[in-house]
Amino acid sequence: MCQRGLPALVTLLAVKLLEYQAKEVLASLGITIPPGRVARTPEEAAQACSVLGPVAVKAQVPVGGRGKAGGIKLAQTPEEARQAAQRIIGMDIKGFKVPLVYCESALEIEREIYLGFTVDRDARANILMLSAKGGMDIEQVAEESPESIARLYPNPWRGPLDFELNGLVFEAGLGELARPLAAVIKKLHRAIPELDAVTAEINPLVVTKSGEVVAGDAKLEIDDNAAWRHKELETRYGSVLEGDPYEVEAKKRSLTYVSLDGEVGIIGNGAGLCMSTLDLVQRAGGRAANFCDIGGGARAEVVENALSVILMNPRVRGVLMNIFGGITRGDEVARGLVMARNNLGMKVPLVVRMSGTREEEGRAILKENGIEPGANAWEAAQKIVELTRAAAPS
Amino acid sequence: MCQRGLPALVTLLAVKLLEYQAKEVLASLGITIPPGRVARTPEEAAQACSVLGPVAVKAQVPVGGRGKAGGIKLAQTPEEARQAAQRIIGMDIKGFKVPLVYCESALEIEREIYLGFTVDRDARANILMLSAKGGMDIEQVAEESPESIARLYPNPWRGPLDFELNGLVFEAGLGELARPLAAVIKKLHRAIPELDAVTAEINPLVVTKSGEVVAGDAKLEIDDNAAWRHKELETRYGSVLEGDPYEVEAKKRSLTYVSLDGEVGIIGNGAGLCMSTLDLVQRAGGRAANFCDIGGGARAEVVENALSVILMNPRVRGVLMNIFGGITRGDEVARGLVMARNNLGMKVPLVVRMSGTREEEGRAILKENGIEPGANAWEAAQKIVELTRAAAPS
Amino acid sequence: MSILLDASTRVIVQGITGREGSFHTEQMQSLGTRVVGGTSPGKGGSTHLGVPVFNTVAEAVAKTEATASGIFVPPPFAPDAIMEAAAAGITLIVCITEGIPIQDMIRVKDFLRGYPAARLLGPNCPGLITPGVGKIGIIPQRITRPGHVGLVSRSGTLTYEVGSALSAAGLGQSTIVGIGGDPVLGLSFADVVQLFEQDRDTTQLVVIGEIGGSDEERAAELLGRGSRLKAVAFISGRTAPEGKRMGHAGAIISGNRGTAKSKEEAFRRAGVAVAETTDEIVSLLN
Amino acid sequence: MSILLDASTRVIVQGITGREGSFHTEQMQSLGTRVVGGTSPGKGGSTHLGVPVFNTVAEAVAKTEATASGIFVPPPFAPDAIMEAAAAGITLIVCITEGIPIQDMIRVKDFLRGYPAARLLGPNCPGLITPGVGKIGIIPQRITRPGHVGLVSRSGTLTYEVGSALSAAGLGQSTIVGIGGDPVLGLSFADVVQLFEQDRDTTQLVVIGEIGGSDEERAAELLGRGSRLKAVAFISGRTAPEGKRMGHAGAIISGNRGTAKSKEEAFRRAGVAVAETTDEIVSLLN
Repeated sequence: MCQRGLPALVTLLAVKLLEYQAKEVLASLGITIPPGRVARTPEEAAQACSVLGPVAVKAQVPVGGRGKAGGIKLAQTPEEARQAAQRIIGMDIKGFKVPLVYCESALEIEREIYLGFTVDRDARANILMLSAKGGMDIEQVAEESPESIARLYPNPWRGPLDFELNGLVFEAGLGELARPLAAVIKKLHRAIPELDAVTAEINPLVVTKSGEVVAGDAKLEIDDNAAWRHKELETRYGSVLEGDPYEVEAKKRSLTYVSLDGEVGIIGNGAGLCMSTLDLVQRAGGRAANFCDIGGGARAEVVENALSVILMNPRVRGVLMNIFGGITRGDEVARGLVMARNNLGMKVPLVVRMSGTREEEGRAILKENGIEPGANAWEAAQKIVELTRAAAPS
Repeated sequence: MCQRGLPALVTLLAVKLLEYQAKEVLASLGITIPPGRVARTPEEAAQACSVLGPVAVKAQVPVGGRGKAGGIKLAQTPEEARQAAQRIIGMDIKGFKVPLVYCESALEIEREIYLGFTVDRDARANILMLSAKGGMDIEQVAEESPESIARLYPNPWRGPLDFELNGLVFEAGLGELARPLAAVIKKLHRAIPELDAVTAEINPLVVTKSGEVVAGDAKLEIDDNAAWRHKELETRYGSVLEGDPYEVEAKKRSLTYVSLDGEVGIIGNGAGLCMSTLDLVQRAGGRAANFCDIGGGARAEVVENALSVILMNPRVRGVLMNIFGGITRGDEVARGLVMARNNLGMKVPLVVRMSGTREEEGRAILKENGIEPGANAWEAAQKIVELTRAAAPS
Repeated sequence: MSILLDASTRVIVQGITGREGSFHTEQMQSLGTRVVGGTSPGKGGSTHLGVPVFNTVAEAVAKTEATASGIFVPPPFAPDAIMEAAAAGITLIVCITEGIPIQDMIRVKDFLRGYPAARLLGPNCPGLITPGVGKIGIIPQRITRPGHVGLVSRSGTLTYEVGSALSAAGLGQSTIVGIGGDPVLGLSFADVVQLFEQDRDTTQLVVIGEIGGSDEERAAELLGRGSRLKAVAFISGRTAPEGKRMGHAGAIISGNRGTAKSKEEAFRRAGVAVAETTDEIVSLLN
Repeated sequence: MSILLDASTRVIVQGITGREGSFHTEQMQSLGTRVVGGTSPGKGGSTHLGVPVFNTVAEAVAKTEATASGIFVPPPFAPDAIMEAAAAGITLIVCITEGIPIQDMIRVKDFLRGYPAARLLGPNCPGLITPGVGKIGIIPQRITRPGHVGLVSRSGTLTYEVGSALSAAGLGQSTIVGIGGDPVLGLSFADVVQLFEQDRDTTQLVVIGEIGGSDEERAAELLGRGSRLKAVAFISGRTAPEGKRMGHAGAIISGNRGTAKSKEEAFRRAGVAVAETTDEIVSLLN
């Protein structure tokens, strides 16, 4: 339960569903999606095309920009679909190795609309957004003509009311589609109370030549903190997320962990402290290998878990641990650290900066076991950077 | 859609479900009910008992007080169940002929609780009520120790919140049952948003010797005005209501009609006008045979429908029609009236008092067809009472 | 002068292009009511009955500066129409629509708490009329006559009956207000009585109540605390039988209130004359 | 003197009988905080840590006249606990609980609009401490020292770090407030800065922000409009990489705001000194 997010610009720690998963969820909310099939091999893609006819073969990765990266190809025939899948599966898109593709019938597009919601943390509310300028470059639209994106803050208990949706649709200049759009928005909004969605986007929301309103693409993020009340989603989609192997491993162990490019492994408690530790390492001339927040109330086993995931990464040449205890108790952290180091047969340098609740007991345990606690955070950062430089292969 | 209720003390025009129907609905909301079976014949009651073991055989009528009227009997054996059903089916309870019985397993009762909600029209809100003094005489409890009934006005968009339910349960002195009771109340409350229930009661809500919380009896009234969004309920239970044959017939024809004991048939438009017409007839020394409000915007076919239902009642010796037109148009009413009188071959006296929109056109039509419109309501009431006296068999 | 509606009130009609909306807008216009526009989603930009039609109430308010609205839309859409009007800043919302589900109205009433300036009249009401000036709703002008009697009623047709009798007797009205017959209402008797109390041009008051609820009792209490108005009350339903009742929940909360007797006694206690028939109202006022 | 919490504040603890609740109530008591009771449904009537336990907050408030509450209950129950406290009339609600679903908090924030007197601190925050007087939450007394620096922070542990440094340098604190790290929060930086502005005993201010959201920018704007406080700001996350992003919705609403750079620039524009490391904070204050 006690996962703290890296409060980066993404701002929310969420389970990001793959496109085909998001579409399954949208369909369960009553939104129309194009016919499609998942393919894990080129052969399955060819089969999908022979059933569905001409398809788009789309890489399934939890990150945007796959189109530009070559992750979407059109296929007219099963043979073309096979070749497209061959090229896409296994491809690397922004650090994610593509595990499978989604083969989807091509739509006869009349027009493309943008529809989405997310949490506006400044407003402490959800915001619904609708624009007639749907398609790939909605961020550019937002910058160049923000007025062309109609916005609505639905009351969280009532949900969006009919007149509010009517106003939103007319404001977006889509009045002639008022009824079907209001219906789709209401269905999409159900993902908030029913699934604890924190972001959902249908871009494009396609109006077909025959007048149907269909989800052309779908992005859906579910609040990690609410996972306990959506066990069915977790069982269904929880294990499908692929990408950075250390992040996947950390997720299995319920750690808040993000892989970075450097060589200094970092463990901290509290997102702010952890981030400022990253900042200090960079200031001292080093580069962090990860962000790992073991949170408040962290116990011995959590510390061991964190350390073992960090040490899986062969780039790591040293570990800096920065603990300031409020709920977290120094003696427990120290015990976990000693146990972990022993269990893991740790070979790279370890610098520990520990302060706060039961700090003396913690330091005593570290000293007994031959680990020298650092004096303060800045000195600890300088020390680990120095030690990792020495340890680095020349 | 345009049914206006007799705003009597019941205050709400609602579809009253029979006990077994209400229990089916409660079960669909997740509330535990005892095992039971519907029996339309003594034989079916015997079969039910042979499957269920000892049962209570209970008359199914949409009115309270059936226990005192002899409508509930305990049966230990199939033969006893057969005899009980024999006696109960067809029995008259407060004007309702019992169409069927419900055979239900007896509960091992540890304690009985009262739980209910209704619309508090003064507060313009729903009120939830809970009392440790469950059982037959809750109205007496309300009079003698109103403080023993805990009350809560849940917000209609949010529903009852956990802390509000917790407070309600402790206020009722039922704190040791806080969790199971809060769960049952939440489920019962779902009948408001999901079914447009306007009244629901579980009395007694039984705590069994094994600690289960079970609905011992159930009363459920659904808002007639919301029938259009609960077609499934209407199809399932709409035709089962039995009782006064004229009311049943009126319901089929979507009329707002209540049978009374007198000999003067009454048609009015608007509940207030209709009620004041009843008052005038009584003041003139007569007694009304019914209340029948044809509502605003009433058309010719509605008038004919109303008249034909009223004339089905052989007690009716004359009809007084009191129409003051706002939306209702005098010419349409008059046309409907003439057509109805002709179609129905009406033999009893008819006095019409008509005023308002297109009153002149309406009166002209009546005169053309030999019906004399009354001058004002009081004179019209005196006239019909006089005419029905003359028509009465001596 | 009048309450709620005067010659300067700018009125829109929600559902202006519908059958009922069109018919009654024309009636309102023929009376001199200042109808400045209407709404009908999808028909924005057009003109109907000589006034502009808008897609939303917000747009209508922005363009016409309307402060009052009459709602003539079917029951499934009326609750939303009320909320839209309040959210757009309309301060007098008159909902004629009959047959709105009770639970919808309970939600609407809660929504309106967020818009304390918005007054709702109805639903299931005939609206209001200021004789010789204008009306919002369906009260026939023919039964009215300008004057100094304030008339407030739960009933539609009974109001017309009493209005006719008053007018025929030379007792003109300042404003006639039909609060509506539904269990869950906007303005109550007490609210309207208070407005009449503050209207210098109203000198007499007629209250037409019905059995059920306690709104009449509350208005009586208010009048009993001292009033400058000469008042008469009439309650219909004296002979109505108690409804056939299944549960006890209603009885628990209403106790002995809500009967014709309870209401008549409340008015008498407050020093208000009680008419036994509608005909008596006129004689008691004179 | 201090903001939000002084020697007269009567405090209850929601979840007082739990493991965390018990541990921190003892800590709070040992500091001199006036803990007058606690809640734990089903344990009403008993005594725990020398204070009475109640079944509901309403009862606790009625019996103890508490005005502040610390919440130590697990995430599934914490949103309800916050609403219960507000509805019972508590005016300072400190929610320590970490891991509350965002949509729950959005609903809670809307609920709190109905209780404008109720101030929520958190959730996912360390609470607040007025050194030498008392605390609600988990900030260790050891890092504090009575004085005149107001300290407000989004982070928990970083606050302790900075508090320690200030105390070691002889810079005592009036009150330390941790507003919490969640996306949807109660009191904002600007709210707390405004309180410090009005506290005569606070002369200096430290703001410890993080990347994400615009709360720091708003506090900077407020300080830029004129402040009597000598202020220093620190933002953590300068080197944090932009998160891997799927959709565009977040970018549409946040634009260029939310970065460490944007926040630091906002403070500089407002004439507030910006520390590059936590160590610099102390030197910039002197």
